[in-house]
Amino acid sequence: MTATRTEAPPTAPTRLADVDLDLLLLIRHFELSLLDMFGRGELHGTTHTCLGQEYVPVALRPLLTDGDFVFSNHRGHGHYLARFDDPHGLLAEVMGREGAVCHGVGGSQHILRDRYLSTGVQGESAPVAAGVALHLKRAEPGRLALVYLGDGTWGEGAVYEALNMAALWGLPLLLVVENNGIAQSTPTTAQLAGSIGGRARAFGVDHLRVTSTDTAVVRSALGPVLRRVRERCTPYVVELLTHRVGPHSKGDDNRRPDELAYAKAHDWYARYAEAYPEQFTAHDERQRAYVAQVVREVTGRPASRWAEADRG
Amino acid sequence: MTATRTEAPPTAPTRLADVDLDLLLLIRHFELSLLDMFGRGELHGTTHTCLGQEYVPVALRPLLTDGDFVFSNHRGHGHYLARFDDPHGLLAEVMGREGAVCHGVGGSQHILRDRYLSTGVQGESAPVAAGVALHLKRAEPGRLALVYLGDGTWGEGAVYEALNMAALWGLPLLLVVENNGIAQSTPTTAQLAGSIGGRARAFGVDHLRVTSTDTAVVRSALGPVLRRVRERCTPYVVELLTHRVGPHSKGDDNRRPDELAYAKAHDWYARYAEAYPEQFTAHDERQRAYVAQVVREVTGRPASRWAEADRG
Amino acid sequence: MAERVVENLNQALHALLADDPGLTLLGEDVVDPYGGAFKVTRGLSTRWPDRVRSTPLSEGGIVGVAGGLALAGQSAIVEIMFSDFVALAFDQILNFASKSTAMYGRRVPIRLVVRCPTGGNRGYGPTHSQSPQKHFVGIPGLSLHEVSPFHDNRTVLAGMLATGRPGLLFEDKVLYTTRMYADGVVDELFRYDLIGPDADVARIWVDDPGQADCVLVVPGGLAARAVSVARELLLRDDIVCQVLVPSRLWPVDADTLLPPIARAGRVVVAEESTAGGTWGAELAHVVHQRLWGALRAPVRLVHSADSVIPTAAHLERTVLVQDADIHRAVKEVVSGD
Amino acid sequence: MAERVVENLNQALHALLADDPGLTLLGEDVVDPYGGAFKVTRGLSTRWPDRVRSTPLSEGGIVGVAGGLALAGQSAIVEIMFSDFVALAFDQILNFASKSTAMYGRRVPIRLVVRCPTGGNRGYGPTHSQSPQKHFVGIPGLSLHEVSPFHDNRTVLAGMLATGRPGLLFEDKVLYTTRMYADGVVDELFRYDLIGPDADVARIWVDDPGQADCVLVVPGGLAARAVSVARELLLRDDIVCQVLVPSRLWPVDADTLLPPIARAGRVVVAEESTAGGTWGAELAHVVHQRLWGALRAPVRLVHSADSVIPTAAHLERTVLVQDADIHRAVKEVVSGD
Ligand SMILES: Cc1ncc(C[n+]2csc(CCOP(=O)(O)OP(=O)(O)O)c2C)c(N)n1
Ligand SMILES: Cc1ncc(C[n+]2csc(CCOP(=O)(O)OP(=O)(O)O)c2C)c(N)n1
Ligand SMILES: [Mg+2]
Ligand SMILES: [Mg+2]
Repeated sequence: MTATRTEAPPTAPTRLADVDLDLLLLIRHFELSLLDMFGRGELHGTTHTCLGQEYVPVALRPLLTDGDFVFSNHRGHGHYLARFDDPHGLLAEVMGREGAVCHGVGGSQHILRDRYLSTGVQGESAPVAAGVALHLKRAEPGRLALVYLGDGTWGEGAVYEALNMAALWGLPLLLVVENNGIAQSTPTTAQLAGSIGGRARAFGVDHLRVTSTDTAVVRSALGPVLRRVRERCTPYVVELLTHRVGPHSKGDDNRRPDELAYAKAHDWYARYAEAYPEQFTAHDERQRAYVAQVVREVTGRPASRWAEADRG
Repeated sequence: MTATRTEAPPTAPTRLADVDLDLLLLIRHFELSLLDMFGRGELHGTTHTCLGQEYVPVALRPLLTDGDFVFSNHRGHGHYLARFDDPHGLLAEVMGREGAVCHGVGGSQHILRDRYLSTGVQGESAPVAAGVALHLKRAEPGRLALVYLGDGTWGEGAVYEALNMAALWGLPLLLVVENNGIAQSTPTTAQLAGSIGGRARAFGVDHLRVTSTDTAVVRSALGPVLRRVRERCTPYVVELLTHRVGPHSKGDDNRRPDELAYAKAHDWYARYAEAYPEQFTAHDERQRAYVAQVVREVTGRPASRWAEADRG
Repeated sequence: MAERVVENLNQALHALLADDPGLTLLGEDVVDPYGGAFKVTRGLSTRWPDRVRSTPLSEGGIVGVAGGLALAGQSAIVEIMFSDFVALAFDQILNFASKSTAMYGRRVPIRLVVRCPTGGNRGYGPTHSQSPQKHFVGIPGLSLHEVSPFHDNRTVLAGMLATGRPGLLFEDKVLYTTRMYADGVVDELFRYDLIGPDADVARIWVDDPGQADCVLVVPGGLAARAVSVARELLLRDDIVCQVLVPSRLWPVDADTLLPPIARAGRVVVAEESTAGGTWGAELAHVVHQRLWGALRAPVRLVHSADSVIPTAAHLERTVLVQDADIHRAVKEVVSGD
Repeated sequence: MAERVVENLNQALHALLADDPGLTLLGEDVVDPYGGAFKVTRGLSTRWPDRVRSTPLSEGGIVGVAGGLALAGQSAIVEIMFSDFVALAFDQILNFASKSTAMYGRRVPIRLVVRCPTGGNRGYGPTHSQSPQKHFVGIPGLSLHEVSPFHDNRTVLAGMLATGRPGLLFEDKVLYTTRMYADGVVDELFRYDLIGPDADVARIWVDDPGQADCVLVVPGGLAARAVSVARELLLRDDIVCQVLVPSRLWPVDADTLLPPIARAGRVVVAEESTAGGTWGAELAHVVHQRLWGALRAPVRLVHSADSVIPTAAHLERTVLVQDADIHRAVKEVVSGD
């Protein structure tokens, strides 16, 4: 069964509590700073920002408990910041500085903290999360395993192997699909036949599609889904039609101007700024300044260390 | 779109042309002989017979041309015999005797002849067949690649990767699913969530389910499907609800008596014998005798040889 | 008479499931009454229906699920029906289970064993007869073990899980129906003991464990074949051959394996795998490095032919390592200097 | 100045697609304007939109499709975005493409190349930096090649396809932006030539190709590093080091590699991979077997640390092979006897 929440962008977005707005803006400025730093050659390696998609983990934040497992992916900074109030630890990880969540070993894509894990091979986490969900079902009923995955990741066979077992065994596995219409450079239409809803239903798994980018609307749509996953111990696929406002990683964006404009037009950031200028401006300034301070602070730290005893 | 042909077993099966009946019986007696020989310790290794499922390749036989590719699987003797009038070559392959299709190297599960191929890793052939279909689409329009696969094989992620590409690229790929309700020892309900129809549709691929075990009915249901695949250059999933009358391989069958009785009740063999005793008895005798003669002949042959130059 | 290897494995799994309520076993067709393609899991699901599960055909997915259980602090054992199909789980083993032990900047225990029925000589053909050990040699964080008729599998499996690192356990299919050795006795000529700090290496000797013309090192799947070759060498050729069978193939337990090799100065390593990037070549490298000067001849490796494994028995024999190949190798090494 | 390696590869692909209308190239994000994650495929899809295709994220599936094209008598090249993900195609490579060349009792040509951007030093982290060559060493029917700044990729790729056997081409990511060497000149001291029956091995020497204190064998990804070590050894330590860079790693071209090694009597093999079951260990085994007696020291292997590859540059350096490691190994081997 698929339901769709097709809120067309309302004239004004819902006014958010300060805590939500702050978190959205924290993620936004965190990501913008990373791109800046890459541009200035201050960062090494690669990174994938979630510009335009920040509202997804923010909407989910109060719906999750510390006992739930979250599996993030390559585009995971927002997922992390919504779970842990820790931009320092994350930035230190990306930069390889002291205080890094994983001592700089994992970097942007490979993070483990408590019940939060990300890794760099697309689709690989889906069966792993099913295994975690099997454990939760038996040992900690009411808790769930959430996997963030992109539309492109539905190309990987591992996703279907996981869905099948989750459905057969009634596992509390929630797949949160951030369908941003593109995978790296390839539009969804060129890499995904049929639909994500159909793919969920094919395994007898319920599916909800949410088109709104309004944190409050998304949250209220997802609330019942998470309750259901917990109470009925059943998998669920939630698909959020979202918009990647930035490049895939550092500067690689070959989309046409109209495609970029379309993504930008759906960006919650500008729309919220317009709707609630006063609230927005104050918080935006504060988070921008906060992130700038985090950047300064972390940049000043010495390189991370990786003790012999921690080398596995 | 799924259509179902739910012919409940008619009082009498359709009377078949001699050539079809002969082929059905040839396969039946070939498979029975193999089990016999295994029982007597005259065969080595393993084998999977298609007892009860013989009508599937027989129904398909006139719908295929030599230019089509056929990908068979572990349960492939019927597929082979319906394509090549060559019980000697196949038996020699299973026994490792002179005249073996693949010099005894491949054995029961690994056969290549012209545009017919089988191999032993479930699901692996689906993307390979998609590749072949891509070639056919470009170089030999009107031809198709057919993959036989069991219900259990839908557990493998490779199947979905293939379906996705076949749908995206409009490939003439026909998946023929012999859904016999079981995978080795595991009932379909314990290994397949949702449905095969749903899984096809999830990728925007049409699906037809056929419940009849009547060669003529199955053939007339499949005729338009193959035409469509050829003409529109589009993938298609055909699902045949069928019945494994024998063990998984040599003697491994732990099904309950009622399950076995159910499979037996759907066996075309007894039902055809009852409906057309005269035609049946004559042909049955003839094929039984023919297979016995093939067995005698091939058993008398020397061991196959594998020349140095053929070792890859 | 001692129990068969398949019974020893089955009892080991019974004991482990009884000991550890956090252990789950997954695999295709592992539940009763079928009890697995090779009957190794018989009776387990009857006692622990929730912890012993038959899965769909999804080798990659199953190993992923098991990795998830391990990540959640539990233990998991997966049966891959034929080790050839572990290729489908290569990513989960290489990039998830093994890496997760270290790539987050700290040790993360991953208690996971993937059991792999391995090897040929049963006429199952090219995709059901391989020896894939070599593809997994040298993956940081991963250990490789092989079942042998000398090593109790309860000890082996419990030890593997206790390391907190994922491991593969290769089980030569031909071994299943053969018997375990017991009480230090191989036959009327040969004795064995388990040596090394973890009693990991079985040493099979005649008369004096400190003396041999040649050392023959083999993984468990070739143990019985190696012993029969040693016997023949003794009786027919008057060559005293000591056989070493490590349970853990990787990391190589060099400290235990090298002293007997150094004493003999001659060593043959036999594997059923084709040549190229094998465990044997790696062991040879360690021997050459560390015993240079003490060796009377280079390490001699014995492999199957560089070929797919044909189905028909008479062809399979022309490809897979035979006793005669090992025999010849030892004789050449001993007479070569 | 000579072209960059990425340009050479790109031109090679242009030429191959132009030459062979039956060649298809598949991979994630390979079409224009993106032209592949490392821009190796730039411009190809604009010229051949039907034969150069971006695929879904489906590494196993893509290699399967390519195998199907090859089975149908065509040629196919697959780009795996990062070689770490080739783990997902392990089954298709091991059990379909390689086996199909032989397991049907006769030779079946499979013209398939899987291109694998490989290696670390770019800060991409543990799942995007590995050197997976060793997992594929010794698969019957499969050949392994590595891109080097000495070997023209058009020749290499055309040669691989012409064998009718599937092959993997490893491409060290650090190499892409460096320049090809040309005209036999490395720098003002070193010269190179291509030796062997297929001109497959690049030999880099100073003064006299027949004379060296030590031979250093490396795959293409380490070629530039090896050359700079050789230079330093000459200038700082007065050690004459000859560098050999085979384009084909497997099967090992022993007949070409062994004579120079025999002449020097000392050899170091360096790889970026972690130790264990590597190409280098295999080469060492061949050398020990065939040159026993001619060697002045055992073959010395240099590897990265037994570890995941960390992301941060300062940590990555502590794990991956450095010039200093190779330098030290050569000095030790030369001074050791
Ligand atoms: C198995 C695998 N293949 C390829 C990649 C390289 N890669 C990283 S992200 C990405 C695109 C993912 O697209 P999608 O799932 O839609 O996520 P998005 O980037 O749009 O958030 C690709 C191809 C990878 N990390 N893992
Ligand atoms: C990848 C893989 N996993 C497991 C097997 C072992 N195996 C062979 S047939 C089979 C069951 C297949 O069931 P299904 O697809 O329903 O076909 P059926 O046997 O019912 O015709 C299994 C598990 C295999 N050959 N390949
Ligand atoms: Mg996307
Ligand atoms: Mg079935």
